[in-house]
Amino acid sequence: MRYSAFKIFMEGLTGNKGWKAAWREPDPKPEYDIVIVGGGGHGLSTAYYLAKEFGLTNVAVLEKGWLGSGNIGRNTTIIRSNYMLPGNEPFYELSMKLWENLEQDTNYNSMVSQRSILNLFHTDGQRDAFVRRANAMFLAGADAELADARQLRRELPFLDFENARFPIKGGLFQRRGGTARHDAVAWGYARGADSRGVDILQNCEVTGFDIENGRVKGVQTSRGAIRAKKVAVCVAGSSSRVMSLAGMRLPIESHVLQAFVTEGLKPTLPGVITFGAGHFYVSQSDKGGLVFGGDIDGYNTYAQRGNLPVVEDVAEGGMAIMPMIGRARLLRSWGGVMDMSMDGSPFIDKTHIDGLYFNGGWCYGGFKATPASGFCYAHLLAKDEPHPVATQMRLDRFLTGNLIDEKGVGNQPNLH
Amino acid sequence: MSQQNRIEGGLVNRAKPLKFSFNGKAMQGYEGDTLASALLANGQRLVGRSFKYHRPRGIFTAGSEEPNALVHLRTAAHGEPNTRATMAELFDGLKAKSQNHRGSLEHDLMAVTDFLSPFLSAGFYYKTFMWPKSFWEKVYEPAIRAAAGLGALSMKEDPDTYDKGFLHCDLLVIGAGPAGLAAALAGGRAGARVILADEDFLPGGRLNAETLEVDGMPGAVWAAQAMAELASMDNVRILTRTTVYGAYDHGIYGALERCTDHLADAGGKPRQVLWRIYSKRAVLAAGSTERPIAFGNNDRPGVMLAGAVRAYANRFGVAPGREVAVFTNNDDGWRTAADLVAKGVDVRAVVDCRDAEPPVSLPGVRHVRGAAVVNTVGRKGLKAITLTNGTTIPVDCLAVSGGWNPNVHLTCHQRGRPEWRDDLNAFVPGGVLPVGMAVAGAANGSMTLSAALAEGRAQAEGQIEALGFTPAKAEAPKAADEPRLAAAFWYVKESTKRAWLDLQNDVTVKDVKLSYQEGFRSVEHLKRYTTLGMATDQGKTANIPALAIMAECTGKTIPETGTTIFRPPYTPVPMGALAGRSRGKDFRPYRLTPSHKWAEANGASFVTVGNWLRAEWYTREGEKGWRDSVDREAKMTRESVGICDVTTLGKIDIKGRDAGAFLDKVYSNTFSTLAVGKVRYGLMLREDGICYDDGTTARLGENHYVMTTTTANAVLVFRRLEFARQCLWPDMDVHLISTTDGWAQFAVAGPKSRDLLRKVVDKEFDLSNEAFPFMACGEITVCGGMPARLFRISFSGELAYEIAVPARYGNSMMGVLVEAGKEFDAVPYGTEALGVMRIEKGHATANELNGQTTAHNIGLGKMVSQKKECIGQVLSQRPEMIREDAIRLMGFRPVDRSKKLIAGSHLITKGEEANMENDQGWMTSVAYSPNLGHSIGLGFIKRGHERKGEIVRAVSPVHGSEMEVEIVSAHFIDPEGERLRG
Amino acid sequence: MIINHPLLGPRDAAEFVYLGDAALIDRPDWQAEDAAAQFHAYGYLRDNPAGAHRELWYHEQGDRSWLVVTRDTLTHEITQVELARDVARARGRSK
Amino acid sequence: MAEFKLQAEPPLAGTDIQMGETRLTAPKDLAVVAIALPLGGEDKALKAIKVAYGIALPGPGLSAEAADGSTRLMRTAPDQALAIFTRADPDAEKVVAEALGDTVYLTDQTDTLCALELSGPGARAALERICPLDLHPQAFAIGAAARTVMEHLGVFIARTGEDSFLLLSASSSAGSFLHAVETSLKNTN
Repeated sequence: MRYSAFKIFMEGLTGNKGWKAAWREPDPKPEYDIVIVGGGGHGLSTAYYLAKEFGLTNVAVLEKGWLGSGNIGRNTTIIRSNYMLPGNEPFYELSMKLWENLEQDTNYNSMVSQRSILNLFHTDGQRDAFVRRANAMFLAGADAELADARQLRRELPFLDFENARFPIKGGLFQRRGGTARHDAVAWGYARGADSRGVDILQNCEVTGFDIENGRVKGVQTSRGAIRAKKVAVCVAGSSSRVMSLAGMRLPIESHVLQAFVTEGLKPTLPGVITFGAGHFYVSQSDKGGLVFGGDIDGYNTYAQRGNLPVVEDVAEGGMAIMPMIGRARLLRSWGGVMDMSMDGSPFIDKTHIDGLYFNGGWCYGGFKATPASGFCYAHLLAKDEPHPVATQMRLDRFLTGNLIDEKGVGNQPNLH
Repeated sequence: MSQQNRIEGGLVNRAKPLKFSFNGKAMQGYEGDTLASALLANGQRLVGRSFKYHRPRGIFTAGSEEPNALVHLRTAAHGEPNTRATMAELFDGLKAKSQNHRGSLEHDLMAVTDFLSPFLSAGFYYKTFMWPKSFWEKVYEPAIRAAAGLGALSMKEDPDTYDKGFLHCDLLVIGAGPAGLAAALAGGRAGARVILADEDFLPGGRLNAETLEVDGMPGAVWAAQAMAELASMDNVRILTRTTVYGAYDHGIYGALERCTDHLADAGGKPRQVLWRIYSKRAVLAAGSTERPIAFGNNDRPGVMLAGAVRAYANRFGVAPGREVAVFTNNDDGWRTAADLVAKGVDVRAVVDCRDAEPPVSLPGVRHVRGAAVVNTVGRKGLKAITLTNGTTIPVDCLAVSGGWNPNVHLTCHQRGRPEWRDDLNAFVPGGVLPVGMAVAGAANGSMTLSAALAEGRAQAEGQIEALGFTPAKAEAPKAADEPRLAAAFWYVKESTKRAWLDLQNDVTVKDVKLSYQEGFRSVEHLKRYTTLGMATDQGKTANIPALAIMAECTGKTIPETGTTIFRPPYTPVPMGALAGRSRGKDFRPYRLTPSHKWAEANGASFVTVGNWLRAEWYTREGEKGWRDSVDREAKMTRESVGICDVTTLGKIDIKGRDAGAFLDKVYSNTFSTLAVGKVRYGLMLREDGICYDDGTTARLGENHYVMTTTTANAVLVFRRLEFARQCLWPDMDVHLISTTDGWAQFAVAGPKSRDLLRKVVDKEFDLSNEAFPFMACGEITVCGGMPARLFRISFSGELAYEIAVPARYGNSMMGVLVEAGKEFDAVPYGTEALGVMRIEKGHATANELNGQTTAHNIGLGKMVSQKKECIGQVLSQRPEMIREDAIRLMGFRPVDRSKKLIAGSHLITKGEEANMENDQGWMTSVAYSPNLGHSIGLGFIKRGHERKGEIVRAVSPVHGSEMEVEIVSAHFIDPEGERLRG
Repeated sequence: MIINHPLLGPRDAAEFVYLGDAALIDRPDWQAEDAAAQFHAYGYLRDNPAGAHRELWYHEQGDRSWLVVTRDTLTHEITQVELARDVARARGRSK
Repeated sequence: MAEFKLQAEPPLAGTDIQMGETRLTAPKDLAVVAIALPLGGEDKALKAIKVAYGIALPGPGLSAEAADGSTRLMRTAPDQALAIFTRADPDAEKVVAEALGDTVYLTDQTDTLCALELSGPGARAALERICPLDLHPQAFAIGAAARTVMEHLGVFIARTGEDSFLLLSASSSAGSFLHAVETSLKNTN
């Protein structure tokens, strides 16, 4: 069923009785060419691009809960490609280009809104690093723009320019950055994959891998055994747990990132704003809530909830840069479990077990990567070689020393 | 309008009338009113517009669950959007206005959306607004955003102050209703430290809203007596106007006290205080929330929850209507009818969906059995209701009771799941509660007054007994059991008109059914697809009925269908309160250098370096811009002598028999062999082999070293050293203590530095090159016996020293050094000149040692000893980190010397296209060198050490700039180091 | 969260800094044949359990002790707190 | 020579703020010296301390006054303590060295730290706004001592009397430290 304004009009006249389910609820088949473990954003986009780009449709996506129940449904919805390192930036720029055409591609309005992202800087050192980053973005075909304090004062007069503890010296804009409606991204990919024949199996938890002679043969699930030629794991937040079923230890720790939203407000913020001297980033959703977040809580956890100190730290950051939000009320908080990797960058790679693939370690940047992650994972699954923009996202990079450490904080996951 | 709906009785203080205004209309209420009760007293039924369809809405509840009556309170920068009128305490001069309408509240132009609603069903926006592509950001989204949102921020800095605090108790009692009061009394009488918190300004909970009796007296009177007893106990702390909004790990609760929101003026005191309550045990007595029944046009102003109608009549002395009907599925609804009748209000009918005898007999009130309200009339205020039996009854207020939901929210904040109880048709707290929490009263499904009183006491006693207290013997308060039978009846199937579930977000029964139809069947999908429960009230009244309807669609039970997870906060918390004092200049502490005052008095401008403020340069008369000052400072230092406060560098006193051996482990190079009285440069790696920090470490005694760290890493290095000391080499006798703040340390640099120092250092200390050569150090005295430390080290590359005195003498010392240097034209210099000189000398600092740099990259690969154990040594040898073609730190100068280099430029080999594949490196730091007369830079470039003399392109597309630069040695000045040894 | 410091009693976790898996105490022998592989595993690979986790916390805003805290990563329940120095010695670390 | 003279300018010198019956002052000429107990030499060190001060070194979380009342010893870590006493000259370390000899390692902290004394009936209410510790008289007895964080600052706190407290924090952030305590007083008075 194709969505359109006309269709909405016709349905509106006839009591909206004709809308079909966005996806089927099939039973598992005994065997698939590819089984994707994890029905979150990355798993669903992988399935979508496998079907669409590579014509592979004998594919199942296995989701232990409801589709989109992972981090795709609990993030701050920011999209951007303002990375610095060659191992990352071209990948995220590919993602940005896929975002830019996502709605037309999937026939689903995921509300990709390129209202810009701004990273503020407060010191000369930060400025220099942002210039380096901005130029790296250009070299990878992305856009970037530096703004000085005077320009920011014009564009964002509500920032604290007068009384700031850490005066704002300027900022790095990526005008093409912005936000998307997170759930709708999952739904759009799910609907697109489903309509092309991919089976999305909800409430289907993987409980084990069938591995014979170093080769994966299928998976055990709460809905029975499923054979597969290839198994692609894509379960951010649960990566260590799931891969331990295949006997693997990963360079990943699980941490919780809290996010927050205020009560709905009339238009307040034009785009995404990120504080450079504290932990705070914020945007405004189409519904009017200020969606914001900060740092991870910092301790290993699988509980999707955090604690007060981080809530306060984030609010302090917010009040420090935009003291006009003092009377906005925090309405809801939530927590997502992040795969924090050892250098802050992800993995899209084969494992040492034939036919078993791994995608994870997205830290708290997985949402923006959703299209490219699926695209590149699908490429790897279909062709057995990494996509050109994802060649460095390898599991063995800590053995060789080819780190992708944007923040430069080393092998301490909670600092990335 | 003068309180035409005010009736007899209630707990308001009629001796204290208060003036207020709504939408500019002057009104009057009484002390003890909420804005909502006062608006109702004045006959103001229409108070706002809904989120999506801009439907006219009135006051729906009498508590914090209010979905409709959100107003903009106060004015200008004090303006507070989305304030629940039901929670806003009335004060004299209060100004409120309605929100979310274009044009007046009565004639909202946006109400057109209501007529388009067939096309705006749940999730419609996912299916359209995609063509043409560019229209989303330009047309559709701005329109949606302008229509969405509710209230507006003033966009001005919040003028109020906020504070935070920490409280500790044995027993935290959340809620001062009957169960909470009983719990607090039990705890308090036993001598436990009790905190009793309640969101209302009048403790008592439903006792204030009902006509029930305790111990033979009106409930409100009993509550007041209980409060008086609690207030007399030293071990009980009462927090009214305080919402416990979150249950966090290990018995920590977040609470918001609204200290001055009920006053016209905060009087200079914090508006609100955010409390972190550390409880050993807690009793949650948060009561319950009534839920509505969904039927056609059930959202009209005048349709209210039955318990709220009762609260307005009993507590506030306000009749929400003149002609009232009750629609109920349970016995409790009948109480509303009975109470109103007792107050002399005209009750036209009680419509009970149950075909059963009434629980009370109300002569003269029409009882419609086994019927339901199917529709209502009256767009801006209820005029009549239509029943399933076809009857129409003219009323201006309909009190709806769909049963009560225990307020289980806090029990779920640590992801506990509530459990369904069929007898209550409601979720009650599940088996897994936050550590230390017990639940009592209606929050626990104990829905009668007598049960609440008994359970409150019992739970509190259980809690404090576990802590070793003995409960006091006291008479249990007595109350009757009120009738509580109820039917599971969620919505009126016969209604063909839209029936609202989530009043604020405009989610209807049809939307839930559509959600099911389109495959969004999990409760989380339902919520996300329809926006149910996502409004400011978090679906407190909406979620359960919607869940029941989804359960009906799927053919599952309600508990099988699930419940959404409750997360903090219970009610919204202002950002200002969460931030407390940490805003503006108080966002983080300031650290000031010892010579700060001197610098302020001598033309310094300051730069933030972490939490430090450092002088960045000292402006002299006649200097037109910062460059003039910096050039002068850098030049004069190299020509004569300059003085810079370098106290901010971290200083760690390291003592112990194993101090030297310890330093060998934490530094990549060796320190145990350093002679007493000598200083050595040290490079510290992370365990992953990346450069972490560097600095000089001096050996002042056999067992005594002083380590210097970079300013930024002082705390982090200390932490790592403690890790090494305690966790890696626990048997080393080594002791660490920071002395960063203890010593005011000054760099005295330049050819005349020795001459200058000879004037302040006491004569017995020989400063000659022979007696005190480069890299010497020692404990000396200055200015006639003042203890000091002297280090002959140089960051500038000149003959230079660092001299330290106890910090309290630092300000004075700066003055003395400058004074003593007058004859040499000594200059104080700031961080900018320091930066210029270090670039001239090729020293790597934070821009180079950015956490991605190996020793190999900065040409210090050989410094990483492979002969002794040290942190980072093994992983630093990984193949990709010691590649021959790795980036190397080099110097750069523009081929056209008049050009200004740009830090952050990328370096591209001549003749190649500027793209990521051809990226050779980047410029890390640049400066104008007044000593060389042109711009210079440091940067990393692949195989840089083999490329000296090569011309490459430095591109900065973000500036639209490109220039040719020459790769040179990073040591622009005195590459052989003759000056610093001189 | 509250960490029950073995010497000081219960303290808010906000006074502490978290490092991670207590296995970081077991620093490999730098002279081992397979030191590179051992250090790779030490530095990068983690069990990351969902359940009891022994982890290092540093009382930075307190007495500067490093502690080994046994905490459940699903519930955050803390069952044991030890001085890391004692743990390190017990695990054979010395000078 | 003494052509040049150095003036002492301790950061909080002269602070004396009265609000109601509660008073906030900066003690004059307070000297602080850190004492580290050598590994393996603890017994010797503890003995020397006992001899010099007439009291045993207080355990973790405690402080105590020397028998002659001249010095407060505050335990700050398993192997570390502070000796706090009045001394104007910048030679506090020597004073302690004379008492303890080489049985311990000493580091002068007089200039590293700055001190405030808060006393009076409003002291606890003021501290409640910034101090996460339970200062209830039963929970924090006279002599109790701890280091914690207040308004982003590390602070040593010791209860020195019925309702009096000694606070020590880093000297570079003395202004912010005073501001934090003073604001608490204002907000609660």
